[in-house]
Amino acid sequence: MDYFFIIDFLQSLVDGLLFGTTYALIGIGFTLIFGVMRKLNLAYGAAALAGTYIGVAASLAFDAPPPLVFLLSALGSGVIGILVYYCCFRFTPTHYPMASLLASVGMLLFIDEVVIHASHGMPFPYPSVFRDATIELGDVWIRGDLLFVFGICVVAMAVLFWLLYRTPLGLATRAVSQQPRAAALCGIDPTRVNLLTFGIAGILGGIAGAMTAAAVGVISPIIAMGLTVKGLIAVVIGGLGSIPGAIIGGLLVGAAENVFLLLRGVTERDIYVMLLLFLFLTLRPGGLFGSSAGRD
Amino acid sequence: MLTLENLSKHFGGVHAVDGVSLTIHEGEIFGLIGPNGSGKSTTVNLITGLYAPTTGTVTLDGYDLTAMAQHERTAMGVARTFQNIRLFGNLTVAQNLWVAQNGHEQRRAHFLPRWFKAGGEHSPDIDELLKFSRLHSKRDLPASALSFGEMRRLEMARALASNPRVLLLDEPAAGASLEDGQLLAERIRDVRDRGVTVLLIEHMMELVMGISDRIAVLNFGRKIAEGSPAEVQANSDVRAAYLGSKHKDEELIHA
Amino acid sequence: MDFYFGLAQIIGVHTLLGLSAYVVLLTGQVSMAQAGFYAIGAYTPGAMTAMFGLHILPAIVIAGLVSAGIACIVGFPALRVKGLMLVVATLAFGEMVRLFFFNLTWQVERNGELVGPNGAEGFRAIRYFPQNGWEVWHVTVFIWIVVAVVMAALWWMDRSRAGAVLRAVGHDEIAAQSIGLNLTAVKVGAMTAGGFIAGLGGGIYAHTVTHIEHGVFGVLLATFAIAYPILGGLGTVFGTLIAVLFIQGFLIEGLRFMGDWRSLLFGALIVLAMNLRPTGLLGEHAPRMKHLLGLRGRKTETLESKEAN
Amino acid sequence: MKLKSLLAAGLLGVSTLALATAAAAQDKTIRIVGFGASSGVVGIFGQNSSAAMQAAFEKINEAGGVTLADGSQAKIVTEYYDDRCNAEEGISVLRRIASTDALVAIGPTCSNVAEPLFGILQAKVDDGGDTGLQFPVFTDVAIKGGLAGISEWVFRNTPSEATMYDSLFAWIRQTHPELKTIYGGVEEDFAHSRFTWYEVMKKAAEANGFEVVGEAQWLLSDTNFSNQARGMRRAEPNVVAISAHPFTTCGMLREMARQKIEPEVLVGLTSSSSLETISGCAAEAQGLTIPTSFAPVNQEAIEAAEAVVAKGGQMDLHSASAWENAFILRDVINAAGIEGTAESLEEDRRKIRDALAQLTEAPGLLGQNKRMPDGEAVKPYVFVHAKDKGWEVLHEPSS
Repeated sequence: MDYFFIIDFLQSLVDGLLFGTTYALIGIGFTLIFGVMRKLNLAYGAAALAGTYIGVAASLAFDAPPPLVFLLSALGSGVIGILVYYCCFRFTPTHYPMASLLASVGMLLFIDEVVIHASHGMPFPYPSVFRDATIELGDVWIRGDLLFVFGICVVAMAVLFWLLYRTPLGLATRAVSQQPRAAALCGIDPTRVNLLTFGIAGILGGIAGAMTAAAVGVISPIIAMGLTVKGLIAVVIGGLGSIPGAIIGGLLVGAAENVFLLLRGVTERDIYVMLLLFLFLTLRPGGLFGSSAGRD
Repeated sequence: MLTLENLSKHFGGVHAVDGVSLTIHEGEIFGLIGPNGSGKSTTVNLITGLYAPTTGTVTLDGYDLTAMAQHERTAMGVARTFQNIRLFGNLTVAQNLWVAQNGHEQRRAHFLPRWFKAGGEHSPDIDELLKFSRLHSKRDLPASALSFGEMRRLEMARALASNPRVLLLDEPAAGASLEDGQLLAERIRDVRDRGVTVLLIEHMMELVMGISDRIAVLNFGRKIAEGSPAEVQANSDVRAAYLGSKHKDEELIHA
Repeated sequence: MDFYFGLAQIIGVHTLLGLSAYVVLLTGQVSMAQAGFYAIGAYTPGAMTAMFGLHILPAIVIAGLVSAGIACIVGFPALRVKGLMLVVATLAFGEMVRLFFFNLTWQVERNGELVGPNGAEGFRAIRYFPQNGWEVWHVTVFIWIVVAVVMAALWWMDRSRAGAVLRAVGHDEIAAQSIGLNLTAVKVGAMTAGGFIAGLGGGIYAHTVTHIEHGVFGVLLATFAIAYPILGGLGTVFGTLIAVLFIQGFLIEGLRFMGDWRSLLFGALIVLAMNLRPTGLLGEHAPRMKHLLGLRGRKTETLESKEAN
Repeated sequence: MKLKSLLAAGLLGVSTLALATAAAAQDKTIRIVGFGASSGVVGIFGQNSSAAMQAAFEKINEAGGVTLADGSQAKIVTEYYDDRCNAEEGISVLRRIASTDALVAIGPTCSNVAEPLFGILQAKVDDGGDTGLQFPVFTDVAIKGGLAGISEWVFRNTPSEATMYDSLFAWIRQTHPELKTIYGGVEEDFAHSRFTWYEVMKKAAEANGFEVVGEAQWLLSDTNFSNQARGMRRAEPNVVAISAHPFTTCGMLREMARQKIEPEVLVGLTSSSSLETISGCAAEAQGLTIPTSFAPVNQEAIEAAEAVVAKGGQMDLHSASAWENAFILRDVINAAGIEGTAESLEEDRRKIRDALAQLTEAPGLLGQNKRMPDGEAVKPYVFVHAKDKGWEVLHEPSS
């Protein structure tokens, strides 16, 4: 094995892991929503993207500094998340999950089109920080901006854990996700919890979208589908309903993608990622951290 | 006929069923009782194959069922109802019975016609079962439109439609009133009189004591007594087990 | 006039795609693999007619059979998982198929030109219909005969025990197992039937557009495949047809006069439709004659929402 | 009282409407319809094209419109149909256009729509055994090489990338004789980008004595380019050619900047010489050199660009083709002796097709366009490069 290969391999792994945090965030969002509602929200990636565009709008309109752009992206996505809840989940029957599934598909198309309409489908520059800083560990370079992305994602996860495990809100969320009916009997308003979950998941998605855009430096509507698919993969690899699982899943997807890119080239990269996923799912249906083996 | 030998099921560290052995004879009504969490439902799930046992075997007429999938066990003649009724609410009453009609009559030559013949829910077999369950007038309603009692009856009829040799009734009286219980007892006898062996898992002591030929008692996953209703009632271990939950104790005394 | 025949072709082909997902959805499985089977169905007969000069009829039947075979093989591992896991597993399979064709280059010389799938550039000149003197309306009639046969078969199946079994499995797997249904056999059977129908649809699609490329068979198409039956309602095969008419006929062609607003309305109207008719345009239960005549009460539905869960 | 006035207003409205219709009926019109993606991610192409067509036809109509066979003047009316860059919808749209009284269509914008669309047209005219659609299509935007050969009913006014890149690399060879190596970057899953690198840029570079020292590949929606850029960095190429659309072009350029890859010359894909690239990454794109068949280099081009902007579009090499197509069609119609009646519809379409096929030259904004026998065009071009948030003409090969 020659030296370049080893360096490339390490570099791919490092980049992949750092980038994987954005997938992990999307994965967490899916898991949170799935946890409280047992439903799949396919509009999630699109909502994240739309939020990111709100940040772009701010950046273009009054030259907002990067932290404000990030914040607005996250909050914007949170608001859109709540909107998605009202449009697709609030008024569709709980026992018929396909209704909300398809409604969220409609929402995905709608949000995408609104974004494209507003932006004319043009790519816009997205602010990033530490763009030109790199930490050089021998021949392996760690990108400053990816490190920042990684850091923000870790902070977001830490805040989420604090919210879930140290606040009454988190207690209610966990209660609803584990025993929805019992929780309702205890006086927890499921609508409120659902609403908050969609909001929080939306914010996480917005951060993921913002960080993806910051890492590329450009944003375009075409990243929505990628975010959705990668996020879903992260969730199922990690195991449904497991937040640590979603994190590990996201990192794994990021790493696997980059390593297969190195080993097999770009056209075959995704075949191997999908094959791995398919085998993984069918051989270990519960995911890495799943408790209930593929049920539901 | 139906024999459980040293059957155990462990969930992690919890021994839900722990070395239970039972023999149920052809044509009898066998009661399986025990306090909450004593492993009754798990036993049913082990017999029908919903769970795989940690150790032990289930045999029916000498055939080992342990490695069989659920549908294979049904074909062998094991049928069940559920504690929380599980009907096909999207099908009509008659269709609920229709889909259950496979069991013993499976013959390759009739595979295609049997599966793809339209309107087969109007067969005499189904009519008979519907009449037996007093559901004939509702045959074309969606199962979800039935009343609670009707749902229970339909579920039992559906189990019978698979032409079973053993019928496992998982708490058929749950949610029913005392009078309903008496009606239910009659129905269970009727089922037995059709030549179906009945394994009755029940909380309602009155029902179990009244109709069972023999009874076994589970506690903490172990069998603590077996015998005729009178024997079981007299057993001190049983009394002790039920004393743990006061409510049940009262039931036991009433019975 | 040809425009309406052309539109009817699109509707027919999409109906097949939707029906392929319909069969699988009846068992409660949301399969995103239909676009993959459709792709297999498109490339296989495309290759047979354009590269080896086979007649269209055997070509699309073989397409259906090949897709069915692959669906059957994939069904065994894939259907071990359920719900969201299944969505992602089948999505992964569908993408694998797409990427396979993305990488597939296999061209043969025919009449002095290279014909066959050419990787990312796609598969050009599948011109069986125009080359053999088929007018647009011939093609349309041909497609609709296939659609009618498939719909009749499915409609019949729906009324037979097989249909009831599929629905039973879709409603409650544990109960279905308890009455002796072999879940794997039922689900794989549904998947195989779905694969066959998707294969037919794909085969016809390839010949109506003359050029296919991997990009067509992506996640969006898979989403549409499941969207048709869900939007139309799983009660009857006609639901899928109605939904295809709604989407292809109304949302896409009918709203063309709306100009820029059309694409915006597209998603919004789907959201609206699902909020107003959550169980689909024609509903979840097979409408019987008396229900269609307005005798159906709302009562059953409310009862059911209480009962479920 | 109120009711009365309402009624009166209504009546007045109806009568004016009737008058208007009558007036319109007196003017002869012929219809030329545009189609392409005007919504979705690539909707910008259709929007620009549509604006260019509208502006052009407006200008033509102001000058009196077109002359029919009987010597009368007719105005051109136009419409734009959206195909959302979807093959089936594109076919449906073209059939719809063919079912109206439109004489010719201008479109589509997406190469992946163009291929199947041309496939349903009759391959060879007068081939009775081929039941393909008989309708002339004059393509403005879909640029992937070699498509017009699919059918004799198809004509394209898209620039010949082969010619342009050949000339570009020859020019680079001439002005930078010391440069030896080239590295390609290609968006693998987009038909146009892929074709242009493997079949056009790569061949042109090799023909002009550049050594291809490597290729980086990525996909349309990729967001991480570090692997690809690393390979590029090691090869230390003198020239880097990126055949990709603005989004990934920008992503790759950023990654190159990060990894401090500074080739002497940076070459881009024709479609990237648009506002999108400047909007996405003006700083990194600095110096990106692209051949284009449109730049506001003369008075006519500047005026055309202004007219298009007034219609809410942008003038670039794609929409410039739409503009030129409008004028070429005007000349073709004037010369072909179109009757413009409902009965003569099929004949008129055929006349237009034949006239287009016979053209060997056609006027363009940058000079005469050569019309090729296979329906393609070779158009005059200039080299532009990105500079200070805009595109600036770097070199005019013709001058």
